[in-house]
Amino acid sequence: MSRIQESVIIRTVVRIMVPFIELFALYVIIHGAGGPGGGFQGGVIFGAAIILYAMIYGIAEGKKRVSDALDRILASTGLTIYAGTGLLCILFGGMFLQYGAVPLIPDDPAKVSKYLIDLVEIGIGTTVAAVMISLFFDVSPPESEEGELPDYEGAD
Amino acid sequence: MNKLALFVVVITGLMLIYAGQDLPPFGDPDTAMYQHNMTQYFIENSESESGVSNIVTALLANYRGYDTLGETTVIFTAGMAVMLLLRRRER
Amino acid sequence: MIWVLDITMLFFLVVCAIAAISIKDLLSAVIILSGYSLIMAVVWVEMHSVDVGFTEAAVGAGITTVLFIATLARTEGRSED
Amino acid sequence: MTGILDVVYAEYNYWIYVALMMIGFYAMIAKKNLIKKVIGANIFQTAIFLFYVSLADITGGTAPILPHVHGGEHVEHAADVIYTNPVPHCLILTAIVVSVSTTAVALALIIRIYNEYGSLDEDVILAARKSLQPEFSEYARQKSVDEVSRQ
Amino acid sequence: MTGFDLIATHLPVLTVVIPLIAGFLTPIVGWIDRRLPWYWVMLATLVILLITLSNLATVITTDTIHYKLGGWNPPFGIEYVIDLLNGFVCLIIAFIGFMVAIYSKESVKKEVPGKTTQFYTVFLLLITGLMGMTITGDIFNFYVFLEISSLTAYALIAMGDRGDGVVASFNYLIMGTVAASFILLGIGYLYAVTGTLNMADMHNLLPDIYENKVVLAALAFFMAGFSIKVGLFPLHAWLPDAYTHAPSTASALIAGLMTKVGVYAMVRFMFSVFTPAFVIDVNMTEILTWAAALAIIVGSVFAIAQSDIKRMLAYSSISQIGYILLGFGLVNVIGITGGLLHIMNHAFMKCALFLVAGAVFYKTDIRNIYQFQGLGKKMPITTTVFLIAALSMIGVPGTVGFTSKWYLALGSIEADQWIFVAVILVSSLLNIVYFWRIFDNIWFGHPHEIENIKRDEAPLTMLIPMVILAILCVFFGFFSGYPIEQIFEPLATTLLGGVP
Amino acid sequence: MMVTEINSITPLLAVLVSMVASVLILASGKYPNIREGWTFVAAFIKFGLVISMLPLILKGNVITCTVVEMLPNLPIAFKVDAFGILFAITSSFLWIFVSSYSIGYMRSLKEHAQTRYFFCFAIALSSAVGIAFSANLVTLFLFYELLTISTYPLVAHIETPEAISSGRKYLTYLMIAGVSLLFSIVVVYHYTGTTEFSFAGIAGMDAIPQTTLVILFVTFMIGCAKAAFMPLHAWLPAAMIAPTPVSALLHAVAVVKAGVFTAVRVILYVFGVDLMRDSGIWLYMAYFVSITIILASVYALMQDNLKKRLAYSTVSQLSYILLGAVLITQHGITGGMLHIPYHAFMKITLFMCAGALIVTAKKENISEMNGIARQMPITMLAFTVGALGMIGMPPAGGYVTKWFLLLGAAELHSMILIAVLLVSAVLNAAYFFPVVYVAFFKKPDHELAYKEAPLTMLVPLVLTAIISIVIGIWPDAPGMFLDIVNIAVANVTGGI
Repeated sequence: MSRIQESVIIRTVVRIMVPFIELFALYVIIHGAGGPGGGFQGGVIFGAAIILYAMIYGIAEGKKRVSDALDRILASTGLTIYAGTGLLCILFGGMFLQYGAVPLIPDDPAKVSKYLIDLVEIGIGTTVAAVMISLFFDVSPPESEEGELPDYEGAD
Repeated sequence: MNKLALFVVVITGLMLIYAGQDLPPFGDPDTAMYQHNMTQYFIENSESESGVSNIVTALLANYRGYDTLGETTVIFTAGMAVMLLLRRRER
Repeated sequence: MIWVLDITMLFFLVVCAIAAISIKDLLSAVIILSGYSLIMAVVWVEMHSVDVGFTEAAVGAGITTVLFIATLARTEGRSED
Repeated sequence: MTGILDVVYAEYNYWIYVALMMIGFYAMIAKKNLIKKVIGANIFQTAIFLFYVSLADITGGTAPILPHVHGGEHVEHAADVIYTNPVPHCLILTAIVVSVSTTAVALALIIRIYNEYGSLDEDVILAARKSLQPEFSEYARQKSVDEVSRQ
Repeated sequence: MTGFDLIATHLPVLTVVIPLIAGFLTPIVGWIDRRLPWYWVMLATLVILLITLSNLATVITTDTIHYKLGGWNPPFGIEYVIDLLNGFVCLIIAFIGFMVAIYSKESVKKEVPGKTTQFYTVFLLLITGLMGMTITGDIFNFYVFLEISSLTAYALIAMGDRGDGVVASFNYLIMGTVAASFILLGIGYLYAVTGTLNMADMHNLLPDIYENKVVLAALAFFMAGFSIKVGLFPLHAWLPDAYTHAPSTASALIAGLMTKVGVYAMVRFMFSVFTPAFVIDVNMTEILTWAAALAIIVGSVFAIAQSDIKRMLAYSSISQIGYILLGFGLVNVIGITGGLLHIMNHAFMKCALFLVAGAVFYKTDIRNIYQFQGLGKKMPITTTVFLIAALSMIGVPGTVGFTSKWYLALGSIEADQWIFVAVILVSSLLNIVYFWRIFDNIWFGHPHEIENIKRDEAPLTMLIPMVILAILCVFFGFFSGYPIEQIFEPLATTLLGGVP
Repeated sequence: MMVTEINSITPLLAVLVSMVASVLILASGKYPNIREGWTFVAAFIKFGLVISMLPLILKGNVITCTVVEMLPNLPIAFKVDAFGILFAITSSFLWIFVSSYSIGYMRSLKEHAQTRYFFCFAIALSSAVGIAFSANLVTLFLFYELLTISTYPLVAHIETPEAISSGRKYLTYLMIAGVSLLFSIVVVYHYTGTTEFSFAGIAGMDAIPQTTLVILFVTFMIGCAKAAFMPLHAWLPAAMIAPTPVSALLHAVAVVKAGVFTAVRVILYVFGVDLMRDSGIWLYMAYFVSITIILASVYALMQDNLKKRLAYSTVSQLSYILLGAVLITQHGITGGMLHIPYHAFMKITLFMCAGALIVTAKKENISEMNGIARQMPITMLAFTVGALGMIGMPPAGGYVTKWFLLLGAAELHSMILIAVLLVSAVLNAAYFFPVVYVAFFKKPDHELAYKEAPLTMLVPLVLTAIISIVIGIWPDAPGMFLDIVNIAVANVTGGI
């Protein structure tokens, strides 16, 4: 256990912050349609929230929140949402990813397009978040040496 | 080795500088790139066709949505690759 | 006089880049790289590409750095060159 | 006032990107430390992104976000607003993702290499590989094989 | 619109989307049952094989297929264009992919134990990447798929020999990143001067600005990038290690396909983005032919010096890539026909040879060719496949190797470059040298030990693809007339587009 | 003379029959009797198929068969003309004898890998007949390479390091030759757009610039290194390490004759009589092969190993054929072509005798053969017949071809060539008579009991000796070789 991980203040702050960061991530994903942001950025931020949690509370604790299996399924799910949307457009007679072809709201393909873009962004966000978490879990030191991660002062 | 590396880098740099002579000036709206009907089309039509006001998002998710699918796949691939490399074997 | 700021930042980019590849302590190098990314993000926002700037800040300065540091934690921190 | 300064600005921008590319490229091929190589790759790629973003920029332009975000009402945007070119932005968003993916894979490989050879230095790794699998000359290799099979 | 028509219209995109979806569903499939992914991959590759066949048939019988992704007209959206060239390359990818998929069952179990699910995921994604690179008509989309295929290749190679595989993969990654960055930069240059990303559009816009230095720089960066990707001679350093230390399945797939698609991309950029006239004008083709000739000789000579069979095959690949590029560099119809033919032929031969190397390794754990004694008795079918494929590499008539060599030699004479004829012929002799010592070891070494060796053949799933490839090596050695007249010659004429 | 083309698949069948047999041989490798049965059946069927085409050819027809369009404008096709069937009859007929002889030889010596041996033998025979029937250079090249590859295992058969290095030498020479041949074919195709043989030479060859033409001729001749003229002869003595039946059939008949056959095909059917004469190449080539004729005889004189001596004799004799072809007179070509079957029958007799000596008396060197005729009188009698033929003395067939060659040389008033032929005849006598003398008249070192080789070996060699005599005393029998050669010569010289 490093000093940072032992610090009560940091632990508390992180515990409080993480849900807010996650919320912000969701906002960024949805906000992509109208301003800076989008699925990718949101996904990274969401992933960062979990990573932050795992850094402070340890990988094992982090894996309790997002297990390996869940992670893998989420990564696949995000892509499935995306590609599924594309295939959905084919089913309704459009080209692959031709959002306007889906008769969700008649006579307003732009509106449909907006909703489907949001859906797609959510898909991207899911995959990106899941992969970022899995990347961190894989790259960071294995559980047996847990706690050495932020303790880097000794290395000059 | 270092000399060779330096040589390669300098060659590349010379190529970049060579190309730089004819690059369209930065910040100028009168370039072929900006005046190509593609850019103008996106600026004018992205809202009415995609329903989003962020043109970059419209491009990313709609006009070039397929690129983004590829991009997401790249991320997924990276995740899988790292998993393949660093995870322990399943029994 | 915003261009002065721009040029300063661009200059800093080069400085950061050289520092990142020449410093022997890898953690420092990684942190400098993170700083480099952050400056880059600001430059991009300054050039009106807010989305790219946003992404670079999240990825280059965020995730990439975390991954680098995690890697260093599992390997070693010094470099011979 | 803007004319000359813009030119300086634009030129300067270009030189910076060339310099950054060369620095990154040099690190990739000349540095012995694997982490340094990856850092170089990051710098190299970011320099190219800078080039793209510079291409997109229009002096006096605004970010390519249309101005009526939250209302939902369609407002005719003023004709005199110049938007920067959104296409390179879109491309670079994709490219950044690619860059971080490559970095992640590279780092994973580095961890594995370190686990195998206990070093991040290219020369040390090369030496270790040689000592683990001595490169026989063709003749010696064949001879040893012959001897083994003769026994 | 009936369901059949519906699918028929969307076949171009399904070529890429099916392996993509199959790829990211593989973890879920593997989660259900660890044995399922193999069947899943077989199914997916079989489906895309059928799709690519149908695509090529459509292109031959009717015309180039255009598919607008998202329904946006080019150049606003991304467009898929299937003409003869990429229709044919796609078919090769799907076919080799299917063959290697069949083969992989036992091999992966042995060489990548406990990670089969992830392995197959990456396997399918590699095919996705290669397909996407081939089929797309948009240069940035090309870059994205290039990166998918590269990342998957890094991962697959790293799965190989402990330690060595990882180092090889890392070196490849660094070189690959340089290559991809150069290509990205080239794309940026072209975009800066034309304002478009669509290949056809660019092809129309570029001739007006050929005196622009940026265009030349873009070409130079593309060529440098692709040269790294295909392992053209001075830039080949990553290739031998990568091919040698990857798992057998991955070696076969990567050696059979990666470089082919790289060559395809090179050709596509030279002829369909730029114009042949321009490429000839700036002497790029001449540089290419000389580099290729050098690669042919140096690759063969290095191959002779190897004792590890996979490393030998890797160097042989370097030399064979030289053949292909030589054909294209000659820029005449016959030479290009030869190059195109050799893309197909080399895919068959090299894939077969790597599969044989893998099968031998699977059974005996041997890769040193001087330990191959008695293998002819032990694994008769495998070694016969090796014989056929190796004879084909040498260019014995009646095998595919002869047909492409014939065209390349003829093309060289046509271009009045007699030296390249000599290069091709000398390299045939060098091929004989490095393959024949293996024949000697397999069939003629140490007779008294051979008598006691029992027959112990590789499992059926490994044998079937090898035998099919060997049969094709011979089949197309005799029946190349149809594909050449239907595909390669018209294609070569189209590619040259009026250049004398 | 009107030449009618007849379509038929018989040529294809004749080639394929031993291919099919080779597969069957491989499949029945565990049962030697069945395996050898296949060899015999195939040999007889093959000869039957070849001979069945003879009547049509003698009527002046040509049998064609296009198998497959390998590449556009580049078919794999067969065309049986008089010259082709001459070679095909020779090799397929002798296969029957050698099959019998092989069985005796291999079983007596209990050789290993007999399945591989018979397998490769069958394929080599296919290739030889394929070369004979090829309608164009590419088809010929296909079988030419196949012949090289399929004979390598036969040369390296005993698998000792020496055999393997000999095999490598063999392969090196022949593969370089193959590459050179391929180069020449490509050049011909480039200039003429076809590779198909034609009686008057390929149309368009005269458009090739003179320098290129000479280079082309040289590379073609390098490509025909199977004909073992000097300095590309070294592989032939090296290949004598192979089992004797292999030397007998392949290195006296199939392989070397394939080389000579190809050379003659190139000279007469690719370049054509007119072009050869106009370009003046023929004279240089004639002097060139003359050197081989003399020099190889001298080499033969120096050999003690009987098989090696025979090998050098082969080198010398093959150049007779080439000499005849490049004389481009009617008599010269007749003599050259006729020497293909004549030399085959005589030389195979000699080799089979040498093999019988190895198997029965375990003797390879001439110096050890004192009085061997007392032990093996029949064998040595056959040997004498062959030797007489080689020297050019009646009754064996050799004198017929020598006569024609001399006529051809005389027609050209070339004293040098006449002298070459006469000197070489003397040299032939000088290296064959000692063998006969040693065997019949020298006293054996120790007492020798009468012991001939097994019947499977003895019968073939006696038969070929008899045939050698028959073709010598009755060369112009209807339907015999001279008839066929006359038609072939009429074809290429335009029916003079």
